[in-house]
Amino acid sequence: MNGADTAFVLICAALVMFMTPGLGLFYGSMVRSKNVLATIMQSFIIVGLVSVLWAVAGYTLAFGKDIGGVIGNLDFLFLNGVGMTAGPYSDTIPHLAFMIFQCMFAVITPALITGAFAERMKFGGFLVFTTLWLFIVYAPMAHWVWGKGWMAQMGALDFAGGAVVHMSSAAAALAATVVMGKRKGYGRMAFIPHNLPMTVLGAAILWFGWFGFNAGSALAADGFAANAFVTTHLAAAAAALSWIFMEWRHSGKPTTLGAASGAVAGLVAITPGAGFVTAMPAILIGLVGGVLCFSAVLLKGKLGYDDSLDVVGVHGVGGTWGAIATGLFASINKAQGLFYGNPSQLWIQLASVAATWAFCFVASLVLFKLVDATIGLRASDEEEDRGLDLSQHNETGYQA
Amino acid sequence: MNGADTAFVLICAALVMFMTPGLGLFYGSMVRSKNVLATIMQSFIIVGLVSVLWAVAGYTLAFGKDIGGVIGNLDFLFLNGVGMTAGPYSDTIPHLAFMIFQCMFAVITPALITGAFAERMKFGGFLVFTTLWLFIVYAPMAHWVWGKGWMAQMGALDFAGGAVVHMSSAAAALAATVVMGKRKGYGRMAFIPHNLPMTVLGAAILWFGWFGFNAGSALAADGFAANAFVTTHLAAAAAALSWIFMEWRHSGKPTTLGAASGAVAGLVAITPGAGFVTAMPAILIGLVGGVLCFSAVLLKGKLGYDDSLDVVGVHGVGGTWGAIATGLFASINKAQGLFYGNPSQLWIQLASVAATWAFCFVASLVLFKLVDATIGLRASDEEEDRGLDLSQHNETGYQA
Amino acid sequence: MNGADTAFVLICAALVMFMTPGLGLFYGSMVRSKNVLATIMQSFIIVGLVSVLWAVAGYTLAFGKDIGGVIGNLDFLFLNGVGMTAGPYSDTIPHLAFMIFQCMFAVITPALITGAFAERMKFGGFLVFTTLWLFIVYAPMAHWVWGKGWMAQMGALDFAGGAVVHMSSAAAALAATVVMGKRKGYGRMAFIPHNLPMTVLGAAILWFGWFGFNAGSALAADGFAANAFVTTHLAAAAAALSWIFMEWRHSGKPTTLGAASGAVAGLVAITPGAGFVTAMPAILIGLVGGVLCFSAVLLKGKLGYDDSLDVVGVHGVGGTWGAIATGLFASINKAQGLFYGNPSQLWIQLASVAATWAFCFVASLVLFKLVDATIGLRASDEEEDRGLDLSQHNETGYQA
Amino acid sequence: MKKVEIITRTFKLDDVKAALSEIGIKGMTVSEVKGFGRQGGHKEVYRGAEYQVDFVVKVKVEVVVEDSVVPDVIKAATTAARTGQVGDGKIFVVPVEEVVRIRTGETGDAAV
Amino acid sequence: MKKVEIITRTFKLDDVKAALSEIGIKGMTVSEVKGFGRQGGHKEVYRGAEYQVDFVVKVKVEVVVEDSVVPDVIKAATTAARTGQVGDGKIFVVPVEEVVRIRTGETGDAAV
Amino acid sequence: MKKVEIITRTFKLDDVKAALSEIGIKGMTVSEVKGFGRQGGHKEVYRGAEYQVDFVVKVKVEVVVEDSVVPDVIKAATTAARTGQVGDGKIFVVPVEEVVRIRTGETGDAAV
Ligand SMILES: Nc1ncnc2c1ncn2[C@@H]1O[C@H](COP(=O)(O)OP(=O)(O)O)[C@@H](O)[C@H]1O
Ligand SMILES: Nc1ncnc2c1ncn2[C@@H]1O[C@H](COP(=O)(O)OP(=O)(O)O)[C@@H](O)[C@H]1O
Ligand SMILES: Nc1ncnc2c1ncn2[C@@H]1O[C@H](COP(=O)(O)OP(=O)(O)O)[C@@H](O)[C@H]1O
Repeated sequence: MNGADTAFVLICAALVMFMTPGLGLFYGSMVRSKNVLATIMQSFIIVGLVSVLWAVAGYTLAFGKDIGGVIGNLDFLFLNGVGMTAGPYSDTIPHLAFMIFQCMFAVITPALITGAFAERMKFGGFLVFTTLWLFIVYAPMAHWVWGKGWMAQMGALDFAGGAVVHMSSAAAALAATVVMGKRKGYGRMAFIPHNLPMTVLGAAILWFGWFGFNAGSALAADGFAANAFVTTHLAAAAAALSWIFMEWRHSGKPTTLGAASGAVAGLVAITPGAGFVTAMPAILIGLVGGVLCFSAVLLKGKLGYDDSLDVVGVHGVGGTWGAIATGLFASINKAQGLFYGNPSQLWIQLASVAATWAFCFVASLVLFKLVDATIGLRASDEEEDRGLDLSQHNETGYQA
Repeated sequence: MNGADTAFVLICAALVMFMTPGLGLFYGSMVRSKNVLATIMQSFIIVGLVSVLWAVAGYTLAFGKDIGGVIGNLDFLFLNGVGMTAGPYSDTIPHLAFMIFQCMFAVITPALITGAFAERMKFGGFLVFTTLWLFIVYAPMAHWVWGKGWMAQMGALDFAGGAVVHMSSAAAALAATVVMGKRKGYGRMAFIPHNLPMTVLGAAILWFGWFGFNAGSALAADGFAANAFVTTHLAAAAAALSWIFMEWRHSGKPTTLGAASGAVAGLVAITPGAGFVTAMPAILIGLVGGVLCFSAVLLKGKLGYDDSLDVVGVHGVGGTWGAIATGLFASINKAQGLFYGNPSQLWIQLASVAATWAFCFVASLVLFKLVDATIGLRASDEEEDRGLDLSQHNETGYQA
Repeated sequence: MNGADTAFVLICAALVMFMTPGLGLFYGSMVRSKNVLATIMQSFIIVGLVSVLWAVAGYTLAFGKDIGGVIGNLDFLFLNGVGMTAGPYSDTIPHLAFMIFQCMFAVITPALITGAFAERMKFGGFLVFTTLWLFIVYAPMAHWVWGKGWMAQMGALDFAGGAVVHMSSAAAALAATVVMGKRKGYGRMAFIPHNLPMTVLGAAILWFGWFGFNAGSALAADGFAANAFVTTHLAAAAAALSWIFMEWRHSGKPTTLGAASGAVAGLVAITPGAGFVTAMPAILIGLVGGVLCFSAVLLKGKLGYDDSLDVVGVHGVGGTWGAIATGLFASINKAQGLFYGNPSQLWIQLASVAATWAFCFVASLVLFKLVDATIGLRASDEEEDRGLDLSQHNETGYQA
Repeated sequence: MKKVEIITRTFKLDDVKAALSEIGIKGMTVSEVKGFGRQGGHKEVYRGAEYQVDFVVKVKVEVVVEDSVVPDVIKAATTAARTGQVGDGKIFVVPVEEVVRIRTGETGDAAV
Repeated sequence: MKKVEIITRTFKLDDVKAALSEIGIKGMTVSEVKGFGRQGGHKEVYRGAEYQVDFVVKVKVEVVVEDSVVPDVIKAATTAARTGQVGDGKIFVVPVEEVVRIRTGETGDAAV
Repeated sequence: MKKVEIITRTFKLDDVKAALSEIGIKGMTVSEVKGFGRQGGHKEVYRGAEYQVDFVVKVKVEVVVEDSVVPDVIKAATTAARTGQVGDGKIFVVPVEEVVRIRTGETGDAAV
């Protein structure tokens, strides 16, 4: 046990917790004002819902003793045996600190999905879907990668959640657009963010919290953490720049929304490799991440599917690029990528990317269909017209 | 002296400081827009006012050497002798770090009260009341519980301020409603929050800061802190859920305001026991806390007193429940509650609850009456109509 | 290497990073709503732009091995040799942690300038100016004071950036107003902050982050850091009070904007001396800082130059007062000011103040003229009328 | 048909609406406006700069009714909105030549 | 000259604008209003307190046109704005005695 | 009595108000509107999606005055609001049949 590591991980956990309501503000700012609360609410209540589910059973499924590479056993059900002393995943911090740090990751991941079905989801269906998804998609994914499951065993590198967090949520987002269809008027009416200063606030909270996310994933206050902190920051910075330069070229002017979106894209892209690459490759990962995600978002317009807030374009594309880039640029400790003489790492990364997308997309599709067929996913036309704030929550966001 | 503990407590102090302006946004968002600044201002300027008063004399009254169990002596007047080395309350952190951590508690407590008299208080009267209240109510309370005063001596458990922070401010809030009466039009006009996204932002900042509040109260970066961090998070999560489920049953739909209110209620409820109970009881404390506070807020409507932003319903009821629950569920180190074979702890808790309410209510009532009779508490009818932003501060919150 | 110090500095770096978007919100809230995004964007994109430039060449110019007291050498170009082990500026934290902590200072400094030319600057010109200014003004200043350059050698005290951050940006701000002239309608139309709750949020984020800024500058989690934390908080608190009391006297009522402005003024004023003075002098520095900055802001109205958001009045005056006050009140370790028997420190401080203003003003003036003559600084009349959000970024901040 | 425009204090809106409902008015349209008049405005101060704001927030209620109902509307609105202080506002009556209910295409009296 | 005031649902604004453009209308002025009518309002709940909100957000389009164009405007707007549900709104026609284009000082038909 | 409606650029409001005050106008009512006209709108871009926004923010000033004052109002407003660029706006004059001051119940000329 080490006080410095404990202090560091606990503060990092607080930072990561702050991200999810921050994500709510980020997402909520980009919908029309009649849906602002419903959108924020989804992220906010996920902090409540998933945290409790995680303590009850999620943690043990993800981090209980490995069963065949597939899932954790039930040793830690109801946090039984998760105490103030060190646990199996770190010698230097209390087991409870590790558990709660991981809890914050389990919280934000399903919250990311909500961007895809924003402005048309029923609140009840959303709660049920999220509950199922946590146990059936997230917990296994976390186990495979961080809980000594098969992906870890095969050597896949995912420092802070390119697969577990970003690809998994993006695959679910894609499934959502398939099952739920477009918002009323999509392609015909203007869907314009209603409060961009709040978007920047949300992005700032995300960026701030992401230091906890990535540097905290070192689970220790050391040079490794410092490196992850630096790569995180530089990739975000670089992607904010490359996104707005793409915009500048494409439509004549750089935008604030573009800068915020680019920063998030960079943060996503560096997540899988934050602790494995050094600063200059991190800048490159960010630059390319900004370009790729911007292009993917543009492409969405052409493909015509309605991923309301670009979960696939940002988290899917950014996370995938980051996982591959880790296979190219990893150079720290035993993690070595293609450019450092280890081509096999790239193949492992590609395999883990493919498996993640396939599993998460199919499983999410099934869950969405299931909920749709039972209690229903989509708000009625009339509810969508009035806005979800009134129709789902009897509230309105702003009063004159 | 220990660097890890010092780092932890300093960062926690920063987190707690952030809570008070966050509370200002939380409160300010819930009033009508013509009072948004006046409401935010009360919290913000309290950070200024109380911090200076604390350094000058508040700290020594609360934490100076004990005089008869009642008050601290004047050894630390003007922070004399409070230096960079360890002080009497912790061997591992600088005395200055302990002092400033406590300062943030002294700051937020009177800020909590402002929710009760929002939309009708004169700024001058508010400043004078707050000054008096800090010295006459808060400093003694802090001394009794944390400064080795009589409540500590009798063995009352209050980890991070159920009595010192929440019951004390709620008792003052109750006194405020008695002395000041209702807002103009209360019960006849609609009093609707004017900016609920800001409410969620405020609640998020509170939740984030509360990790500093509760985990920081361990004064060390260890397993004890990790446990307090976990119980804090889980209770907030559980109460957000139970509050919205109550709403769902009661009026057909869960609300965003309810989720935010529930989270705060859970944070309040776990505060006295955060370091003494384990994770599963924390979930229970949160669940029950959400139900009780929701019910208390409903009841207010029926009792007809005008506690504008439900300080009594949330902090009074939540803090009281938390203090009692600590007497039931405490199970860590020497703290043992009824369910762990120590019924006497419950009696001690009940006694401290009763004493806190009685002392703080009566003392606050006297102070409010005093200020009312001298410089005045309540804005004139015309000022209330125009809004306090213009009438107290010559400003308006928003321009088109 | 020391884990506690590393944890502390990394978290502090995250706090300082959060300040710059917070500054964007602070500034953006005070302009008219048609310019809110353009103003926020300048701060936000600086995080991107300057971070990358810093990693590439800024850091080495500031902190490379000293060349004649004037500039750093190119040893650390592209962060070459800046790694996970300790570097030349601290034995207890990774070199990368020191680099990124300093990066956040390099980021916020040019962002401070943007307040001066708000509501009339072209985005392209702004990017070019900022790039040049970082290398030609900021990097040398940082080197002279913190990189073992001539100011450090002569014994000037600047704990966290009175000269490097605040005077330098204020001198640039003054140069901006000289080169760019007033906003259209200045003095004739009303320039009223469009969203004061957001101003308070911005100020709260700044205050919160400033703990990282000042306490983090101790580069260690010890009593020295605790002292800097305390002085920072108390000076901000005192200045918020003294600013509103000045307002009360001057125009009959205290304002929320005044409280927020005062807090920032106090934070600026304590920055150079935070680690060198004790708590009571810090309160005095804050009280005087609030009065001086308020008076300077009033004076602006009379002098008739258009420093849109009072960069000179707050950062220039506050930073200068702080540097002088350090020469008066310094009393910790080897730092001793006039009142502690060392009058020569005051002369050194005055010399460093004069040199900083002279160098930064002249260099900034040249850079502004250069950019003005080449790609242009000022938006056209028509662009200014439509608002910079539309004319520079094709966006609008708020939708009904 | 006439359009009666009632410009008055915001916090009187509910009372005016109730008074009109009472005399059988089934529809009205409301907008937020700013008024300039004898009532005068207020001072605002930002970092020491004082601004005189001449406009006061008011509400405008528009009701289209048959000619015969106009006096009742004026009476009801006047009674409901009056405080007796400067700034109570004005009522204007404007002729309306045609009325159409979009939903049904009905015109004239049937449409209001 | 007449002023045609069209009060209808917000999300129909684009359709109405398009329909009017189609018949050659070159200018119009739009404001956000709140309507009270048969459509009824909705309930809002804040911390358990229920409020009945009677007003519904609507949009008001004002078009000043020559007398002869009025029927076309009514027809175009009615068609574009109709959903058939209660709350589609109203059209009012008000006489206009003079029109001036500020830029040129032109008056009458030349000014619209 | 007539109601003169002046629709013009937002930043001209202060000038128009001053010009009207100068000719003795004691009251007016202002609302924020969006105009569609020859001036055209602007492009907005959000994550690569381009939207043409046709509406421009304008301000509408309504002044009710005696018939005889109308020409003066038109002249004052035109002069104050004119920039000469497309988009300066319009003035419409509408008949008013009755005016009531709510505070006193006064009607007609005494009420404005
Ligand atoms: N001549 C006018 N034309 C249009 N609106 C007017 C006129 N005079 C007054 N108003 C409106 O009526 C409101 C109240 O007028 P005011 O002179 O302040 O008080 P009172 O109605 O008590 O005489 C003003 O704020 C303005 O909105
Ligand atoms: N008499 C009236 N005067 C002014 N506006 C009216 C009147 N009646 C209705 N309105 C406006 O028309 C809108 C629609 O009216 P409503 O009665 O709800 O449905 P419908 O137009 O289908 O009959 C209302 O919200 C209101 O804005
Ligand atoms: N026929 C009309 N009816 C109502 N409002 C109109 C009409 N034509 C123009 N307007 C208003 O006048 C404004 C200015 O008109 P525009 O054609 O852009 O320029 P100009 O007034 O210089 O000819 C428009 O934005 C709109 O608000």
